[in-house]
Parts: sequence; structure tokens; C-alpha cells
Amino acid sequence: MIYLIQQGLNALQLGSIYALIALGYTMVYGVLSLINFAHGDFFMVGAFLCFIVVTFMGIPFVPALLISMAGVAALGVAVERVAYKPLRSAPRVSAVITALGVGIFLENFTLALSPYPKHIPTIIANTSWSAGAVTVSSLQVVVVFLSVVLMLVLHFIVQHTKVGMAMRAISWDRNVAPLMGVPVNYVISVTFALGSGLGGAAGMMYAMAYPVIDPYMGIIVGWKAFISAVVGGIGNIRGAMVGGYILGGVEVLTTAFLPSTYRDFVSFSLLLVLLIFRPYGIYGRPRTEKV
Amino acid sequence: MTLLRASGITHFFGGLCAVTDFNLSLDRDELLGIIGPNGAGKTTLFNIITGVCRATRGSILFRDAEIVGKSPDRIVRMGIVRTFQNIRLFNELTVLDNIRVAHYGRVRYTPAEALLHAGRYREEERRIRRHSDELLALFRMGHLSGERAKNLPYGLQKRLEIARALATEPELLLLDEPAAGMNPREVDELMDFIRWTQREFGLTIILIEHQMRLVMGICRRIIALDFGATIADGTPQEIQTDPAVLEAYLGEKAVR
Amino acid sequence: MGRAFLKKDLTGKERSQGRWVLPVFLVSGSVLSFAIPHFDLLDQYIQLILVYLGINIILALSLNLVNGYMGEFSVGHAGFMSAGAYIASFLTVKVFPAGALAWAFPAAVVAGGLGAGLLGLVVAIPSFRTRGDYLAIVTLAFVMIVKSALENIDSVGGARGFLGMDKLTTLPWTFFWTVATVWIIRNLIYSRYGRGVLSIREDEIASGLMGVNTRHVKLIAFVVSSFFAGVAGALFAHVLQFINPRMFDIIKSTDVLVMVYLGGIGSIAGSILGATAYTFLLEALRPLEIWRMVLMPLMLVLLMLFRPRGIMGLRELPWLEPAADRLSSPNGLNGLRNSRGANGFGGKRKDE
Amino acid sequence: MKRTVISIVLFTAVIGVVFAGCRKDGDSSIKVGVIAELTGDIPAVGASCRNASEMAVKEINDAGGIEIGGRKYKVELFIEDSASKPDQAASSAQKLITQKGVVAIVGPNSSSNAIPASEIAESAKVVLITPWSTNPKTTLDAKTGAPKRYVFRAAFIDPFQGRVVAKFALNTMKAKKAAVLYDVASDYNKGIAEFFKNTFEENGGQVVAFESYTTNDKDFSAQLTKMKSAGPDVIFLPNYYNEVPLQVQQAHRLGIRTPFLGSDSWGSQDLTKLCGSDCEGYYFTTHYSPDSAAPAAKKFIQAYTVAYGKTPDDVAALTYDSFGLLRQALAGAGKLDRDSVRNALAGIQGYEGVTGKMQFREGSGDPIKSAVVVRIQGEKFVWFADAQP
Repeated sequence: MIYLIQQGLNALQLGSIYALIALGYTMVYGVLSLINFAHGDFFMVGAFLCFIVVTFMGIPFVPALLISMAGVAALGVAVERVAYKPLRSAPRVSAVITALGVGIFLENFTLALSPYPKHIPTIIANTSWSAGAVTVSSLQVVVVFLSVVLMLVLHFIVQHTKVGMAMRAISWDRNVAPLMGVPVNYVISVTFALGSGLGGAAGMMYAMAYPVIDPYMGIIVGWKAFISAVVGGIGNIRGAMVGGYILGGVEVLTTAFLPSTYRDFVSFSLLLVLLIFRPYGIYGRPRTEKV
Repeated sequence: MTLLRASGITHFFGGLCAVTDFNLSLDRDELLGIIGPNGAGKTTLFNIITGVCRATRGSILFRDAEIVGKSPDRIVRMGIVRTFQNIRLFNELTVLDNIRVAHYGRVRYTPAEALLHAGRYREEERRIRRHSDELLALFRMGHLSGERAKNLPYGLQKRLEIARALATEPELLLLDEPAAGMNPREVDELMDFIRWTQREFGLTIILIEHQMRLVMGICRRIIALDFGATIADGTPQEIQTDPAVLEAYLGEKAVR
Repeated sequence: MGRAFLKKDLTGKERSQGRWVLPVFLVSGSVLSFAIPHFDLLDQYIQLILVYLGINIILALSLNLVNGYMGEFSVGHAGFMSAGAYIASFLTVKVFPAGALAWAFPAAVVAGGLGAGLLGLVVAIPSFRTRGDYLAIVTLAFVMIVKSALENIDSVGGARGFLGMDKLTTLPWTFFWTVATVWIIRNLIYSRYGRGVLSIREDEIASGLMGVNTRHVKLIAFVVSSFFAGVAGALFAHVLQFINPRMFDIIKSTDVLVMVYLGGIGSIAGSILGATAYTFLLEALRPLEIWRMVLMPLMLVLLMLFRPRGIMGLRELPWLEPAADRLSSPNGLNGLRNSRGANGFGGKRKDE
Repeated sequence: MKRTVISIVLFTAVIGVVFAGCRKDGDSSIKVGVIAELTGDIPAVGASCRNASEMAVKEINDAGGIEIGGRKYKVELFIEDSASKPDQAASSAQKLITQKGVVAIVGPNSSSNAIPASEIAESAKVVLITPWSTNPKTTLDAKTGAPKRYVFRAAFIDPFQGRVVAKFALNTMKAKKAAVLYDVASDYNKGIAEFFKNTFEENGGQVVAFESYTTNDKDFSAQLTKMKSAGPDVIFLPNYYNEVPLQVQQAHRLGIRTPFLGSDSWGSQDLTKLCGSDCEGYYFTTHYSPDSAAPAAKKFIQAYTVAYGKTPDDVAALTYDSFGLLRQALAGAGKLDRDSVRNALAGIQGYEGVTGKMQFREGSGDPIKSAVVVRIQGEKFVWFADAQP
């Protein structure tokens, strides 16, 4: 039982991070129907920004987090303007491939600057609390708490602000929204800023939780976050959160109860089974086509 | 002789009843019009007949064979085909290929023969090709066969869509608002065209239409739907004077 | 490349030109594929690159069938490739007698392809219900599952890799399989199934409503595509003489994706071009060291911005189309054109 | 039509020009190729390999070159990126051999790249020394199981090290129950983990948890939690120095106080930088310890630290030694043909390198060398014991 609680806590931390990255995917997808494969690399840039800011400037946690988020948000908006915007009327997949290209570019560009892994110094005092045999670390608490706060903030923005309403309008129908006076370009920029900013925050938190970073760190995590977003129902904010926790939970629990060599095999098979029963994810709705 | 017999067709859309207890007995060579206000269940009815949606209850016999539960392509091969309210051509394909795609169910060669371009492949392809060329020529689109469908003007796209439907060699043609977006002169042309098509290809036609002039002009029998229920079934004269229709359909139109 | 080279306005006369290109290419290619290694006409390095080129063409073309022609977004190619590589290698190393490899190799390659095709069948089934992004996830998970499974099978070496294959992938074999792939996939595309594949890309629902058995077509497309991915894997394994699960991860799939979308979706010539450009650029840019990998994605992004469908997107070299598909029909359209027919509705031609 | 032909001709011509390459006749130089993983999943390995190669070659050339048959030859270096892809490693090797005409190749480093490259070197009869590949199969002919003639390595192989570590855990640390956490997708980690397990269990120990993860994983808490409940005396981490700190830190966060044990992949000064104080007092087996190294090694370590701002990791040291071996072989060969170089290399007696004294096993490309056990103290790796299997 204690073992289970401990593993549950592990799953919570991992799931929070997946969820946070998945949110970025889902935001962009929800508004633009674009799978932003570069998102995992935005996340990596966030971690590197955090490294630069903390190591060379000695900036404390909260401003560092804000700088990371702002930096990655700016990057996201810039990439959208330069690389995705011209492709809005092109076939959907062209933008996806462009995103893939942008991602590979970011990875290798960072790599060309410095190939060695970097260490993030301790930003938050690391203490562990033990209750019986269950151990909770301050980091775990911070990661989970911050993730939940960021998700709630995002939820608020999307549901209760004007720009959030505009986002929902565009995601409903991109062709009609401008006719209703929605400033599409502005709203898309905001979407990218928010989505990438979340990626930056995730990068920073990831870097704190797992303080060794390298230019390729975003690839696998990015793909997994994408899977989380889809499992939850891509385009759906609640879905991304739930999907992240499901993936984290499945990964931790298969390791906990089965030989860990089979972890990927089992966890991805389980996700496939889930997708067979719910082909559009947990909160996703099939886009019913009118005939 | 009865070609299509629908009995007790009912279809729910999450609590909402889109079609209720629809019954129809359609003879060969009929030209039936279905009218009704928006949301009356007309297109849903077409979707059920063509296998896009499955009726919650009821049965449809086409030439005495049940079609409820069959996949759309099976139903096409049995001889029912439709056009769409909003044109749905294969935009990036050429006019010719749009027609040739529709021959799918009428081609007799196996995947292996296709992969090796052997056996019946050549002969069958030549036949499809000839048939397509003839069809396009008949529709006066022969000179356009290399054009991509998306490049055609609206009217020609509609014409191509009908030609494509006919390429499946149907017995029953379902036209979903063919006159949408047409001016009166074009509607006149369309009426001639539908009559001509029916004669030329020996078709039975069901037509959904809002343009009363077209429906009253060419259909000898009309069914009026409202909220999924059949409220009238008769000749144009009967429909025009039917109080239920006047109230539900024409009444609403008058208000609008 | 000029417009005359890529004729898309189809007038029969121009199409029939260049018919000699294909036979000349085939004959000289097959002669050269034997002559080059035999007389050492090109050095070993270039011969190796040519073998890679053939394999990459097979990969790009087979992925193009599903992603470009059918309009799905599969990222599962590495998984099919690994299945082919492992099955064929297992056969040549552990099953077939060492003395009989000359005839056993083609059999192993086909077996690898069939094994991959069988997996393709499994992956095709979810595609009946889902499309686009959901199918992408299914194939992504598929790659990870296959990789994880291979890591756990000790009889093929697990993570340490499998080796012991002879260098059986020669230039003639590569040429043969490349031509076979191009030929069969072209044949498929110019058949009713191929037109079904295209119509699914354009409008799946309308496709079914025009009588196309979409499930059947999807199955065929997935199986053929994964078959050739398996073939490419088998050839790959027998040129490197070593395989391990990590070679076939999602990165490999993205490499193939890049080739396909670089060259152009829905085009055989595009895939050939994309694979060629990719293979040669990767080698030619070697002097740039790390910056090679920075420049390559940048070029891809720029290309996408200026040519969103890739270099040859949705266009085809005329001499890759079968003669029977030419537009000048034997009947002659002019005879039929105005004889009888509809009193047309729907206005005039756009250009009138 | 003309344009079609012209396009094809032009295309072919461009490719021809690209591939004709530059084939200089450099009679006064010895050409040596390096294949490094500059891009791809282990760029740090490639970077260290390149740094050490450039340094080794500079050293040779600053000393006036290598004297062969009474003539001094400078070394000309060709570095190729394998992108950490086996096919790219193979084409790099082929390019170096056929287009650059190298006498020997150093690299590639990871076994999955080294094996295909070694096949090509072997069939072209060109010496290939892989600094870092530890898979026993790299130097063996897969068909016959006999050693390849032209393929050598500077590192010791997995079974050797696995045994060394297991014995150390049993005899010195007096451990009865061990746990192992390794990367299942990486041949190095998996190899050592398995050999460790076998030896440990054969000698009366018990492996209570044998857990794995996949490359690029950063969260190991599930596996560590599982280990914690198994209660081992020692936890063996045969993993790379960039992953070990995460594993140790997460273990500490979970309240695990069991000592950790590592293998030569810990051997980078970055480990202590990344680990902070978390790795204090742990042991690992490796090729050499900087404090007990020979004078030549100390010189290299110092020079490398000055040039690149960090102490050399195991890859750098092994690459440097590969060049050292090659230099000695070339000097002893007397002739510059590939076969003489190969024979001279195979016949080296007691080369004194940065990673210790080594010579090649009779008729094999695998070196005989000793391992040391090193203890982490503060920022330093301190010699603890010499170890034999």
C-alpha cells in the first residue's frame, strides 16, 4: 500500500510534466489544427534559457521562470510568424513538416553551440519529508503545484477572457471568425505565445526536476506529450491534462508491477487499446462531417 | 413495379428524432420530390438510404434486398447513388479521374492483376476509359477531361458531379438540392437536364429541393416532411393544397 | 526544371514524347548496375551511396503511397522497416543454409516484406475508424512497441543488435528492387485501387458513396506500403551487416517523412527526387560537419514555404505514367463531342 | 524535350562534381580518418573524440611528425560525422578509405556505429581502432567468431568489466544483495548489466532488482521505488555520466541510502559537476585514475584541460590512446602500407597510455589492460584499488 502511494506520487510528478507540455500541443492544435512538432524543442529551449539565466546571471526562481516563459513565448510567436503563417492556406501537412523541420533545426543549432549536457544548479532548496515509508520531496510539490496552477490559469484565460473567447471562435470555424470581427492573426499569436510559454515553463520545471539537460531532450518527451494530448482528445484542454496524467500513470504503474524492460511495450499497447475503444481520445469528439 | 420500399424508418440523433416512421414505396422510373423546411430530415433520409448513417429502426428493401446496415459502397454497387448538397468532387483529380473513380464497383480485376497490370487489367481499363469518355462527351465535358475538378466553374462542377454519379451505373439516383445557388434561367436548364438524364439513362430519381418551381415542374409525386415526419404524399397539385404542408412549409416560408 | 519537363496540362501529343526515356533508363541502368561493381567503374564509396539511394527511394515511395497519395499521416515506417530487416536477417543467418544464399536472399527479402506487410494489415485496421492525427499516434505507438519488443527478444540480440549477415545487397539487387517498387506502386496507382486511394485523400465519405470500398483500398495501400518498407529494411540489413532496434526509431521515420515531403506528395518522380536529394545532400554537405544538420532542416523549411507540396507535389513525369492512361483516347473525343448529349446547364468554361 | 535532357545531364554533372571530391596526392603525409558522433543522440561523445583527435594529431605534428623508413611524415586528419547512425558511419568509413585514402581510422565510438564501420574496414583491409566500443562482437567476425584482422579497440570489453565490478561488490563491499538499473535500449549498459548479474549470482550473491529504462528517460522514480522495497546492499548503475546524477539524486530524494557503484561510463569529470555532492564516496571501475596516471597521461590531461576547459572524459582519453597506439605502430611499421601498419599494431608490446598499460591479446583486436576502482571524493576521482577479474 505504501509502495502504491509512493508510486502514485511518482506518477503525479511525471504526469504533471507531460500534461504541461501536452497543453502547448493542444492549444495550438485546438486553434489552428496544426500539430506543432517543434513544441518539444520549444520545451528544450525553455530548459536551456533557464540554464543560462540561472547559471550565468544567478537569477532566482520566480523571475527565472518568467524569463523562460517569456523567451520561449517570443520564440513561438516568431516561429509562427515566419514559418507557419505563410502556410495557413497550404495543405495541413505542409505546416506539420515545417514544424518538424523547425524542431530539428532548433535541436541541432543548440547542439552546434555546445554538445555537452548541462547541469542546472539547485534553485529551490531540496528537502524531503517522510511520512512512514512514503517520501515526498519539495521539488515534487513545486512541480505538481505549479503545473496545476498554470493549467488553471490557462483554463481561466480560455474560458473567461475576451481573447480566450476569440480562440474558441477560431477553433470553431477559422473562416467565419474573421467575419465576426475576430482579429485572427493577433489571436493566433497569443495562442502561440501561451502554448509556447507553457512549454517554456515545462522546460524550466523539467530542468529543475531532472537537472541534466541536452539539446535532444525535447524529442522523446515531446512525442510522449503529443501522445498524451491525443489520448486526452487533442484540442481539448482538459483532455491534455488528463492525458498527461494517464500516460505518466501508465508508465509508472507498468514499471511498478511488471518487468521494467517491457515498460514501453506494455504502456504503448495499453494506449493503443484505449484509442481503439475511444478513437478520438477521452474528451475528444469526432469532427462529424456533414454530408 | 416497386424498386424501393422503405418501411418504418426511424433515426435518432442523440434524443432528437431526425426521421420518424418514414414509409415509401417507389416504383421504377418515378421522379419523386421530397420537400420540407430546413431540418425536416431530408438529407438524413438520403444518408440512411446510402448507408452513411444507419437507421435506428426500420427496413429498406431495394429490389427486394435489404440495404439497412450495408456499407455505402455495397449500396452503390446495388444501384443507388447520390449527389451532394455542397459539391463534393475529388478536387485535385482530373475530370476524367473523377469519373473513373466512380467505376470502382463496376470493375472486375483483382488486386494482383492491378499490381502487375496483367490479366483483365488492360481490357477493363480500356472499357472504363471508353465509358468515361463517352459519358463526358455526352455531358459536353469531353474537352475538359484533363482539367482538375477544382478549376471548373460552379455549374460545371455540378454537372460533373451528376456525371460522376452516373458512372456508377445506378438505377436509382438521389439528387440533394441540385438547384442550390442557381438563377431562374439555370433552373430551367436544369429541369430539362434532369428530364433528359432520366430518359437517357433509364433512371428512377429522388430529388430533395427547396426551389418549388423545380419540384413542382418536374416531379409527378412529392413527399413533404416536417420534423422528420411525413406530412403529405401526393401529386404537386395535392401537395400545393394540402393544409398541413401549407402550415408547416409554405407557412413558414411566408413568414420568412 | 522547365514546365515542358513537368507537363501538367495534358495534351496527348506532348505526353507521348519522351516515351523512350523509360526503356533506355531501364536497360542502361540494369547493365550499369552489373558493370559498375564488376569493372569498378565507380569507387566503393559511391557504390555504397547508390545502394543507400535505392533503399531510400523504396522507403520514400512506399511511404508516399500512404501519406502522399492516400493523405494519411503515418509515422510508422521505421517499424515496418525493422520488421523486414529482422525477418530477412534471421532467415539468412539462422535458417537458410549458408551455401544457398544466392537464391535464398531474394526469398528472405520477400519474406521480410511479407512480414512487414502483415504488420501493415494490423495497422490498417485502426485506420478504418480514425484519420489524421489519431492515426499518426497509432503508428507512432506502433514504432515504439516494435522497438521495445525487439529489445526484449534475445534470440535476435536484443539491444545489442543482430549481426552475421553477409553483404548480399549488391548494386544489381538494389536496382532490381528499386525498379520493382516503382513499377508496382505505379501500377497500383494507375488502377482502380489507386484511384480509390486518391479519392480517399480528396474526400473519404464521397469516395465510399461513389462505390469505392474504402476499407479494402486502405488495406491494400497499407499492406503494399509496408511490404516495400520491409523490403527496404531487408536490403538495409544486408548492406550494413548489422541491425539493432535503435536504428529503427522514430527518427528514422522522420527521415523518410522528410524525403517524401521534400520531393512532393502524390508523385513517384517526387519521391525519387526527394530520396535522391536527401541522400546526396547528406553526403555532399559532410564538410560542414555539425552545421550540416543545421542546414538540412533549414532547407526543408524554406522549401515548404515556397513549395508547400514539395518539389513535385501532385505532379508526375509523363514517362512514368502507363501508356494506357494517356488522354488521347483511341476513339478520338472530337467525334463524340458534339454529336448528341445534354443541353448543358452550368455556364461556360472558365477560360472563355 | 531538350530541357529534359539538359536537366538530367546537369543533375548528373552536379552529383559527379560533388562526388569526385578532392583526391590530393599527399605523399609527405599520413592520412588518418576519424569517425565521430558529432550529431545524433550522443554528441558529447563525438565532441570529446574530435577534441582528443585534434590534440593528438597536433602533438604529433608539432613534434615533427612520425618517422617511417628514415622520413618524417606529418599526419593529416579527416574528421567525418556519423550522426550516430549506423548507415552514416558505414558511408563515412567507406568515404575515408576510398576517397581520402586513409591509412587508418579512429572511431566510431558507439558499438552500433563501430560494427558496420568495422565490416567495411575489414573488407578493405584498413586498420580501424575504435576507442570506446565495448561490444565483444565489434572485433569478431560474426560468421566465424574469429577475431577480425584489422579491427582493434582501446577500451576493455563488457564481460571483463562486468566481472570486475561484480567481484568488487562481492569481495570489497561485502554486498550480498545487489540491484541494477540500466538502459535497456543501449547495448553498452545492457551488456555490462547482464555480465554483472551473471558473475554476481555465480559467486553467491543475489540480484534482487534488475530494472531498466529507455534512453532519454529522465524519470527513474518508479524503478527506484521498486528497488527501495527490494532492499539491496548496493545499487549498480552501468550508465552514462549524464544519466547517473539524475538516478542518484532521485534515489536520494526517495530516501534510498544504499551505496552506488558504477562502470567506466561514469568516467567524466562532468559527473561530479552534474552530481554535486550526491555522488560523494561512491565507487566505479574505469581505465585509469588521473591521480595515479603515468606522466604522459598527466601531461595530456593538463593540456586537454587547458585547450577545452574541461578534464578529458573516458572517450577523450581512449581516443588519445588510440592515436598513441597508432603512432607507435606507424613508427614501428617501417613501411606505410596498410598491412605493415596492421601487423605493427597487433604486435605492440606494452603501450603506456593515458588509460593504463595495454597490449593486444594474441591474434585479437581486444587489449589486455587492467582496470582500476576509483572513489569519488569531492570534485576528484581518487584511486582506490587495482582490479583484476
